[in-house]
Amino acid sequence: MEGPFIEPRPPRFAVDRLGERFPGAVLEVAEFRGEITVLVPKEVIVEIARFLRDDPATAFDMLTVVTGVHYLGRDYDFEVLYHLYSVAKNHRLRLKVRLRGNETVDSVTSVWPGANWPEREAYDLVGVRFHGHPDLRRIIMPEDYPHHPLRRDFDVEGGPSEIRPEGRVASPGFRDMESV
Amino acid sequence: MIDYVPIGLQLVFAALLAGAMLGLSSLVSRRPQSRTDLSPYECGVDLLEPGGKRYTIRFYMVAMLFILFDIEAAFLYPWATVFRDLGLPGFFEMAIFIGVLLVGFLYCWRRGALDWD
Amino acid sequence: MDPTVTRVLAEASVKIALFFGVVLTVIAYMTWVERRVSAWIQDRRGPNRVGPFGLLQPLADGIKFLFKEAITPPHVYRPVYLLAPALIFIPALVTFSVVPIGPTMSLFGRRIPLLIADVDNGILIILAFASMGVYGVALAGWSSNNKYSLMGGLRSSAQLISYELAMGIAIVGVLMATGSLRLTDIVTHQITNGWNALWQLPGFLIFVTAAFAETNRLPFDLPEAETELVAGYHTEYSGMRFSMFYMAEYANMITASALATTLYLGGYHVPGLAALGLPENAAAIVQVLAFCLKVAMFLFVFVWVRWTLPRFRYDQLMNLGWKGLLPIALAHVLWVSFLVLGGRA
Amino acid sequence: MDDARAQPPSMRPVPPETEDALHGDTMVVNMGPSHPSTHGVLRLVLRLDGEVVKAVQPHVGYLHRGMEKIAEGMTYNQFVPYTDRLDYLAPLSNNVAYILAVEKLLAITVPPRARVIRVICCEIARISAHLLWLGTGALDLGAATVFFHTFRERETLYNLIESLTGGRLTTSYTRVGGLSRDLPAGWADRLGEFTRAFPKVLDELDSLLSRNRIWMNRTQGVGRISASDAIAMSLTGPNLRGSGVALDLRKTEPYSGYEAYEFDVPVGREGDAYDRYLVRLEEMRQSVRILDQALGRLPDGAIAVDDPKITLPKKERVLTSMEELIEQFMLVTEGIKGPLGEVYHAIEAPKGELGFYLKSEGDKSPYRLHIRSPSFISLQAVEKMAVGGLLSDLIAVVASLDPVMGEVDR
Repeated sequence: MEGPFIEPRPPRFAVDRLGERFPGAVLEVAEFRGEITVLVPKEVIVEIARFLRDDPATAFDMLTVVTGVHYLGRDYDFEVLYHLYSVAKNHRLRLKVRLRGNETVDSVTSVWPGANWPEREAYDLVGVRFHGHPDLRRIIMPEDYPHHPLRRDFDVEGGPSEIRPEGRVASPGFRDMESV
Repeated sequence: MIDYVPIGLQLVFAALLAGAMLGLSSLVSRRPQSRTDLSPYECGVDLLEPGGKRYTIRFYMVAMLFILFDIEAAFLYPWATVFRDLGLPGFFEMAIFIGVLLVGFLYCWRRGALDWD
Repeated sequence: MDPTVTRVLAEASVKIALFFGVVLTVIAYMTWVERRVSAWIQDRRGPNRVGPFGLLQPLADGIKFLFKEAITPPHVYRPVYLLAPALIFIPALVTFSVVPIGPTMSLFGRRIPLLIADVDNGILIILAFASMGVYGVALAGWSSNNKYSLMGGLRSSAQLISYELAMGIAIVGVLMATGSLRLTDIVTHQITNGWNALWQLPGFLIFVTAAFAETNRLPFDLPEAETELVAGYHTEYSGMRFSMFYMAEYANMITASALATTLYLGGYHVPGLAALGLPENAAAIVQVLAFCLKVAMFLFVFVWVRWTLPRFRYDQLMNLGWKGLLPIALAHVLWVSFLVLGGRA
Repeated sequence: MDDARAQPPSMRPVPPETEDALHGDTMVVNMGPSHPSTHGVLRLVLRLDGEVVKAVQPHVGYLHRGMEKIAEGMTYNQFVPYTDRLDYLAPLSNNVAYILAVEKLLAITVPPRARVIRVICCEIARISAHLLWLGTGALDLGAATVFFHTFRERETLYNLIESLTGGRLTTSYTRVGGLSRDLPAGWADRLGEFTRAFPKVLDELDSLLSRNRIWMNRTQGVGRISASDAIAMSLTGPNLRGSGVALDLRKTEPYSGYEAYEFDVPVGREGDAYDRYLVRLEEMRQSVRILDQALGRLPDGAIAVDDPKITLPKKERVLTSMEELIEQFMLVTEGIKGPLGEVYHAIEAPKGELGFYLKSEGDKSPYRLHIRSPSFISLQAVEKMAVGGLLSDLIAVVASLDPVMGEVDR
């Protein structure tokens, strides 16, 4: 009887191909519960993404989701996780980049248009800024909300930020529409 | 003309009824309770931009076409009532009239006046 | 005053009062029928709490409408906004005046025709008053100064005039057969020559389709399509003013049903009634009942269709009107002319 | 500028104002958050030219409850009730999705009976969610009657869910290592009655809409998206399968023993609203098939792993035995400690791929929990599907995407 988790089909070869194509780009590889996580430098994320999408062996044609994780007390502040899936080959891979402080990472919306909202969400809730994103606005929280609530140092009890100045519109749709 | 008097009378009665209903309701109905009641309906958020702007021309196109064809219908009615007496000549006269209108109609159709996107 | 005028006025007043009483009751109970029938179609119960079988529900609704907040929002164009419900409601009540609900009856030593006004161009009167409704709808939508209302009003006016055209041309077939615009003539012609629906089926179907559109009923309820335009042209109306739109819709349904009956189903005609040899008044009562039955049948179809079909899209609706019904109506006129010229009818 | 002057007047490009003069002003309209057709608090800001949609901008977040933040302070079991509120039309399958991710993190294998019951839960949730989608979708296009017929069937399912879990909407049925309780007596037979009766109802609903001319006109060719676009936009579930991509996690990455069930994955051809409608309709039929198979093979035995570090001991043992009392106390106060690591596990929820990313730093609560909700991702396709169409088409597009705001906003 097999376990409740999926039959591990980790695409180890994808990591090898990545290493061949971008020497030195595979900084770290972790395998846990049949999932492979590859740490790559943030500067080349778009090139790597495009390679993994277009290479017929890897064929990661779908970006499942983009997630941001905030860390305290490490030599990096953010991890941005790209969960890739290949519809054609049926395997998954997790790419990871690390950011410090105010660093930005290039948006992968040009590779996978489906990255649009997940990246906005990572920006909104975690505070990761994506360079070159077509429409990097807050998506869940109100436009004028000052914090990024999924940071580990965010005060769950709520601070003075919750009080909005009188007369401010929470979500100024009209102004946004002008840029459409 | 005496035949038409009841219609006028009914018009008066209907107007009185409408007035009575509205009047009675304005006497007994509840007053608006808050400022929110009086705000324009915009799906629960503030108005993005005021109404009263120019609207797309397509609707006016429909109105123009309607006028044309309603005139046609208006001509058809008296013709239809005496159609039996007019016989074949009357039929051809009306066929020519409708034919001319139909050409215009087909022109509008081909030019896309009746399309919506 | 001229005694004839006095007599006509008195007679008409009684008839109108009777008519209003009946028609307002029918409107009220149509809401009940609509809700019960829809419940029946949808496998649920419908209103059944107020009175036996929920029969007093319309009364409760009426009282509620009367006491509801009558909101006049500050952003509307006030005179038109206040007038618009009446502009829809009044013509809706007047249209019926030329429709005969039965033959003449002998009462108090006088022969009384069972209609309010027997005029020689009744069809035109009906069409004239029916088109008045467009003003109410368009003005209600415009004066509300709300986007949904405006869109609903414009959609509605375009829809009403488009289908009015098809309807008007479909009726031409009936006029050609009868040679008169008087509704009593149309009925008597059908009594002697058979119902129009039998040999003018395309015209009949166009008329009924257009009637659905003219009364804004599903599948043509785009003007108030709630899932698109919230409530269309009456978004900003409340209380009694809102209820007048509602009542006008039902009044128009009744008129449209009565008109379809009169033009195509022989009006109050009951085949084979003459052979029974009933006394005149009894026969008249039977015929009035037959008329009511035919109208009720149409009303049921209105309700039935509403709770069965999805809604058209706007361009599909306009296409059906202009590119479908209008050419067919013209072809129908042609067809009827051939029949009439050929001596068939 | 000089170029324009150099040209003869007739050669000059038509200034854009002329076009505007023909079309009138565009109008910016809010559709939602409080609108009859937006399935909750979705707000779409539209720019309309008459009836034509020129631009759509979705605004979400009106239902944001900070679930991912809340999870950082919860033990793994404590977060189960929050998953009920994700796709609140299919809470059972959310429970399963979350708990499978946790069990993957902890490398727990649950007993066979629990796995079959979880399959049953997922499929009940799928039928119930699809029924609601069908009812409201039809209501959006004006066919009100379908709505009530689907709700009658959902009522049967909700009664089943209620006697199974104690709650109709807030089921919270799964626990790390198993389920909160076993099937009540006679429950399987009641479900069997439903699976026997339900296909007839589906045929009825099918005959109300599938060949209805107006319905076809309203949905065919509306909101069309090609297979490659759908994949690029990260669409999953019925929205992707409507475009002809046979991606179903129950087949490609089976969980809870789905590999042992026989069922088909329906796909569309055109990728329009009508195909998405057909796909969901057929999925309900397939769900009935799966339910029948699951009922036929339901094994006896435990519904949770027998490990005091993971599941609570029996109540009567807690009250009589010191050892079990301590175990219960430890589990409730300390929770289950996760290993160092991160996992992502997804299931085929009614709306598509519902995935949970869990990052554990060895604590009793996740360091970071991210919910990959299918509605959130597929909602970004609204713009692509609706712009250029008519206002009425937008309604059909939103209805055919089947977003649930509880899941979009989290």
